[in-house]
Amino acid sequence: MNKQAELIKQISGVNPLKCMKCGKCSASCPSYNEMDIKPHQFVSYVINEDIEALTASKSLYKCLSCFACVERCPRGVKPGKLIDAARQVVIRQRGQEYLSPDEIPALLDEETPQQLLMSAFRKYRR
Amino acid sequence: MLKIKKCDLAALFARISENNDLYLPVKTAGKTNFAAWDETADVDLDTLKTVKSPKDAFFPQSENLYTCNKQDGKTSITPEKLREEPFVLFGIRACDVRAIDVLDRVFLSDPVDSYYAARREHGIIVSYACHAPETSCFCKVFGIDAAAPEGDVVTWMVNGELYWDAKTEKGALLTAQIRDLLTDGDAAVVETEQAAIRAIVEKLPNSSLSLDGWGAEAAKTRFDSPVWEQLYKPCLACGTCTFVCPTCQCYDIKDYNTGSGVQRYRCWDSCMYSDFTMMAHGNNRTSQMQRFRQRFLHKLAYYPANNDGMFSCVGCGRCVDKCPSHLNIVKVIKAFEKEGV
Amino acid sequence: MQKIGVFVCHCGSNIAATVDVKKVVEMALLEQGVVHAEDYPYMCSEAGQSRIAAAIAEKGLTGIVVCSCSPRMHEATFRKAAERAGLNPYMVEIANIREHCSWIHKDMAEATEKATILMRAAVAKVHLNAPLQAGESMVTKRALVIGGGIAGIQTAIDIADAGYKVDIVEKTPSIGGRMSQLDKTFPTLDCSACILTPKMVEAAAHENITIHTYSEVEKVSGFVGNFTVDIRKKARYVDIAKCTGCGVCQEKCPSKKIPNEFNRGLNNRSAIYTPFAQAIPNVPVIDTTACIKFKTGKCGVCEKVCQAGAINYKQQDEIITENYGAIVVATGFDTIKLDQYGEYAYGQSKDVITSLELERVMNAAGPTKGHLERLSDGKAPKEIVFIQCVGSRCSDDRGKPYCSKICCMYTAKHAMLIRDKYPDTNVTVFYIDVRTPGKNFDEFYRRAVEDYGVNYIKGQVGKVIPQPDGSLLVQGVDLLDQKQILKKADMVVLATAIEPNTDVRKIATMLTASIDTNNFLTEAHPKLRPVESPTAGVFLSGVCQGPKDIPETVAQAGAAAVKVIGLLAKDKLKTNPCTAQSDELLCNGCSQCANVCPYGAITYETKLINDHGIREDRRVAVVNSALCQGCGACTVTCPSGAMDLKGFSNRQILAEVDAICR
Amino acid sequence: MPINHEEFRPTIVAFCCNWCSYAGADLAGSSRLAYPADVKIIRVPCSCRVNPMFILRAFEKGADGVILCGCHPGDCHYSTGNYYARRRMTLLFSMLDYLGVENGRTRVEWVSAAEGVKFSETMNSFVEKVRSLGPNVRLGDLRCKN
Amino acid sequence: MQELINRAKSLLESGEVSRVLGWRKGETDWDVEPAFFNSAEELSEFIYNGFCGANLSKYMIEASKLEGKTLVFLKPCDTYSFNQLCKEHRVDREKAYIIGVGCKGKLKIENIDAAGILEVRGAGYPDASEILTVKTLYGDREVSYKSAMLERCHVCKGKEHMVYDERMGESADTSDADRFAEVAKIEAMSPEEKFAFFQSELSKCIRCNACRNVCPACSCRKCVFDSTKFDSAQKANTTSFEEKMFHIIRAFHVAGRCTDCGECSRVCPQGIPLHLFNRKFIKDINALYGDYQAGADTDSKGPLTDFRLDDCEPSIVTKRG
Repeated sequence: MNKQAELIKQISGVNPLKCMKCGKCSASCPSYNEMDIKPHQFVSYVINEDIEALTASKSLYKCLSCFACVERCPRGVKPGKLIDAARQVVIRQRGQEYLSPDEIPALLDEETPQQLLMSAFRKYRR
Repeated sequence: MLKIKKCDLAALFARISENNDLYLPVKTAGKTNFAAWDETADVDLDTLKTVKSPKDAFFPQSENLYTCNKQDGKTSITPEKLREEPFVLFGIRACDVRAIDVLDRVFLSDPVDSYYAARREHGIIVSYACHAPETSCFCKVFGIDAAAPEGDVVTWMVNGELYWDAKTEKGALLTAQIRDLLTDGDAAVVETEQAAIRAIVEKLPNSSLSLDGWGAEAAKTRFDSPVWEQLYKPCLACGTCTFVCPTCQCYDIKDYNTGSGVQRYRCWDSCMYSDFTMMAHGNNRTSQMQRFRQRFLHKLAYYPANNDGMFSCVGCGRCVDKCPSHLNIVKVIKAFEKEGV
Repeated sequence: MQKIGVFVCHCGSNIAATVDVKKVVEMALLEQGVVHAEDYPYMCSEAGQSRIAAAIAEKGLTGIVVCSCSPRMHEATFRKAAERAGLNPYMVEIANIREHCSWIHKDMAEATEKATILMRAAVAKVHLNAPLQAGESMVTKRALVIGGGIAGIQTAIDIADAGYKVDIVEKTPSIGGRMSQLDKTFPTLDCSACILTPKMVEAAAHENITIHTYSEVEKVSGFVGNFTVDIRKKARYVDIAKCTGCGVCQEKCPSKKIPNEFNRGLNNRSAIYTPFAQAIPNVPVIDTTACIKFKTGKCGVCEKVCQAGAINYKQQDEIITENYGAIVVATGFDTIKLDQYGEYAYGQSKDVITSLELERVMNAAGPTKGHLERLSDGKAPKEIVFIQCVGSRCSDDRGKPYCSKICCMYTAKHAMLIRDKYPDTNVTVFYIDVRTPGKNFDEFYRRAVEDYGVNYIKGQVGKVIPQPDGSLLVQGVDLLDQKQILKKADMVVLATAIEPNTDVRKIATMLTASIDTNNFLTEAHPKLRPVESPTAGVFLSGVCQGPKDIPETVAQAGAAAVKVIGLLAKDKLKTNPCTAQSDELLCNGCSQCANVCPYGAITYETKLINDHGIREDRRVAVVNSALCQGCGACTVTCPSGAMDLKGFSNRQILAEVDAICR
Repeated sequence: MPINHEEFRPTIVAFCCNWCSYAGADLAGSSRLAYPADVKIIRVPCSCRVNPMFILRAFEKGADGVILCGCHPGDCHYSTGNYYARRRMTLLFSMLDYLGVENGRTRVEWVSAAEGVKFSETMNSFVEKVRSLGPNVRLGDLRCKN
Repeated sequence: MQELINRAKSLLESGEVSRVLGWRKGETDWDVEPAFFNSAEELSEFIYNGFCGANLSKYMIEASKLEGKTLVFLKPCDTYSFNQLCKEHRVDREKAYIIGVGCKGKLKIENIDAAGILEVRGAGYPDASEILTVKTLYGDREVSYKSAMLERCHVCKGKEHMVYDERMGESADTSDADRFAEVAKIEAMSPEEKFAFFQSELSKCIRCNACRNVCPACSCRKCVFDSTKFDSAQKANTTSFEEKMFHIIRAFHVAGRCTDCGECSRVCPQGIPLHLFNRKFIKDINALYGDYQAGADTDSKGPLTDFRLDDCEPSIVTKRG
């Protein structure tokens, strides 16, 4: 069993086996053309435990965290959560460059959703 | 005559329990009953009557007789162990001591009840005089002296001191175990207290109850009396009177399925219950009047007939206090006295 | 003392692979009263059953425990086997060691231990079983069909042809149902009306069929063979006997702005209306919510123009009560609401429509007279996108978890018909899977692709965006090409999921028939009794049981009819002997049990009771075992334990509890 | 998941109505949806057949948890049975809670014939809950503990 | 009291009633017993005083089987029990002539220091006084009437009779406590505290069945705990489980039917507050299914033989913590 695949499943709370490969995620994705691994493929990468390729993918940083795929997925697979989890795995691996908690409040924008903020942290700290 | 200060009783109890299990009146959730002593027990010698009589110590409300187990298709029977360790019953009143006498005649006569006999053999009775008898008491009627109970040891509480008087060999042995805690006491103090107690007893409304007409012959003369029909009506057929009574000795034997086997146990039964002595064909007493009559004739006629005229009531008055409908043996006796039959 | 035989089934390897059946047999022999125990590969087989019979004969067994699959599967089989061997069938108990044990546990020791405990519980129960005799009840030789669509019509005709009276109750003003709304049918492309209308006429003309249109089932009581049903015949305000169906009233009616239900609201109808031209009966009804006469008291045009004098504003709802021996539910389906699917812009753009709406658009009697046109501007669409699985196969609460089954085929049909009639129009279908199991189905789909050039794209649509120019931008994905697609379309058709008619819940409650979480009626057995409801005497026909196409519906309708005929052919029925029973000696006559009885099966009598020698008149409960269905509600309400349930008695259940907990 | 025989294995009695929940359990079985073997099912015609006495009896004889499964309200095969069961069990469970019996030991769950998954999930979560509570000591007969 | 006797006498003499069900004088003031009186002479022993707590409704079950009407004296709270028994067809309204008798709170002798009591003054009817004077063998003492009242009188249901043919005497609403305060207090305890509390109370139970046999709702001809049919017969509490089993099941069987008459707590020889069980059910029923008073009428559906489609789920027990 691949530890990182398990970690991704655990962080995201997603069961990739529920995917029926309808492609609605990819159909909904505004960053589709920017991605090397497409949203509907995230699932099979996790199932196949091809995590190295996934974490090396630029898709991680192309995802806008708009959550259209999460909203529209008819099977509750939520590829956006998977990719977010994959990003987190990368950050945990790297394990540095933490932002001090004290610095955060000053950086907050009232208008920005917290969740977006979090994914932005993960995304742009390459 | 020996004595010990009331404030030293805890030490006394601790000492007794070193070599014996100790049972004495303990207050739990507002009510006083006989219970095993430990450091945390709220010992209550002031309450005149425990709710349940101390007969439990010799004849428990429920006791296992033997256990059958089935394992791998084989059945084994394990009888319950008989009592082998000594125990002390402390603070038992005159009426309740006499009640044990009543039970003895049932359980120790042939065939001897081995469970009861073992407990009697190992039990030491430390009785305690009644310093403030109540209106419901009528032990005097049965020749019991509330001021001078029977027992292996008799005790009195006078002016904050417990007077201790061993009466039997068992009592002497117990006294020897605790002798260093006791000092010599003046018998005269006790005698004065006894006189005071007896004076109160004289004033009790039921002390002069007449037992004329009761005894063996009542079974014939009073069985068909119309008085019963009048008396039983309020009876709810609960078993309160029988369960608080120090002399009621009926029991039922039942089986309990433990899953891995069967425990055969006995528990108190009550002649007030509609299923008392229920047999396959039905019940030999079909109405509550008959059950009611059974109880009182047993106390006042059948038992005396089989036991040299000894009544199986000791006048403790618990039924007088506890009957939900306020029926009791005093009312029965008085009703017949009034009717003259 | 019972002599009990325990029979442990291997079910091939279904049980034996996980449960040590030999060990269960060995443990059974240690149980009190068990005089025989054996295992066999297939207890339910002929050979297995004869082993049971042999053991009954040889060992004089008085009770049997079969450790096998669920009692819902083979309890009846083993009871019959026992009966043939001379044992009362109710002396048989099943220990479910397959569904409840071997199939869910992997560890052999653990599963064997559990199987042993389940066996013990069944042995403990069978010790207390008593032989039960089924009672008898009469059968009313008349059937009720609820729903007048193709399922209901077919069932009714088949029953009626066998010589039994049938009533159809249809909620709308005409029979015909969903099929009457369809244009063409797959895979033959014949006209729906052409094949349905003769059936409707046949039903209407049949001497054994009575049709109650514009009527609803109000109340159901009784039980198999003896149902009593109240039917509310809603007031039409038009006398069926007098109306000639000339249609003048509808023409003259001044209130004409009411969305036409038959055309899915795509055009309007008048307040007095017949849903469609071929309606049966061809008698209009007045929609009182829209009728000016009913709203204001003035108007009365229809009454004036009716030469037959059929209009009667004073008509009242009428409740008729009929007795039936059997009831068939054929309540059909509707498409789901799309409120939660904002991404498809349904409701935002008139040019996004459901497939059922497309049927009406393509139908010559529909709102566009059969011309394919955009509902927004009436222009002919040049680019049409079909989106599959809208709301089907959806595990979230927006849609339905099941496959609606018919969409793949009707979409192929629509695509083909459009390409045939309008070769200039491009048709694109976004699909997840194309499911075409059925006779000539895949050939049909391939024809759409190969002969008609329909563009099938494996992938889904994420969003439909209405454009300022009135067109629709469809954002989808082609999973095989790995390309996201942005496609301009003139019309988008949604293959909307179907769901059981919303009224089915109410009807199921009245019938005490169970329904699943999707509101489909539950069948008595998913494979072996697919047209029967678990409630005796209630049968299922059509989509109310699960998604079906027309041929399947008709086949099931016929099957349901056969079951009904089989029931009505009997003069008497054996009743369930597992009914409640009151112990007169213990009964207080307090009436609490009657308060909770859903069947009114408990009444009270004053009887002379001899209670162990005491004789007195007592008010005691009496159970009518023909009415009692054996739920047991009364048994718990009874404080004295006088009320008990045969077959599931207090002592039996307690014995099972004891056996499990020991 | 491998079974650790060292851990506390509770005894769980599940009363299942014949029409919905027992069928739901069958479906869980035919769908191979595992749940612990600690659960033993007793078939009753309807959830309203379950007498509080049965539940107390199970605890008396050593059960650590008792769960009652019936048709969803509105779906009772007998129309109304589960409504009565719902009131009875609510009051009984409230009383047990009042007496200081851990309220996690009792549960009512509505499981339809179609909900094999729910049945399995319910049993898994219930067993887990009862395991976390440990053996039932507050409501058992000492004679049955050996 | 004399008016009650006079009225009873005239009803007996007119033949309107065949017997009178009331209370008979005992050896002492508090030793009064429920009794049937068949003649005017017997009525000389009739008494009605502050110790007439016994609820006579249940005796009407047997009285309903007798020829002719029975005159029964019912206090306001007793009438609830009578109604409930009527609803369950256990008593016959036609066989009863009910005199709704006034009540200003009834006394419990245990609440007056019982040692050697000979006489209690001020406990009579209708002159229930503020202060009771108690004559004892060990000197006289005084106690307030309120402090000597039965528990149930502190949560009095009111002075109105729910059913009667005529009323005599004045009543007073003696409630001065919140009916559910004790229950709420226990509910607020931790599970350990709750368990300890009930364990200590119930361990006193001697299974004398006084609570059951006095209870007007426990009117079964044969109790399940006596019946061999149910496999549940018990005569003694062999282990602590059986105490709980008995009291839980008993409370459950009377749930929705118990009028909260308080007889169980009145008669318990061990002073177990048995009303806490029944009142817990009443509190839950009121909170979850709407206020319901058993015995307020003879035709409403009891809460356990009724339901609403939107009743709460049993999980509410866990949720409310």
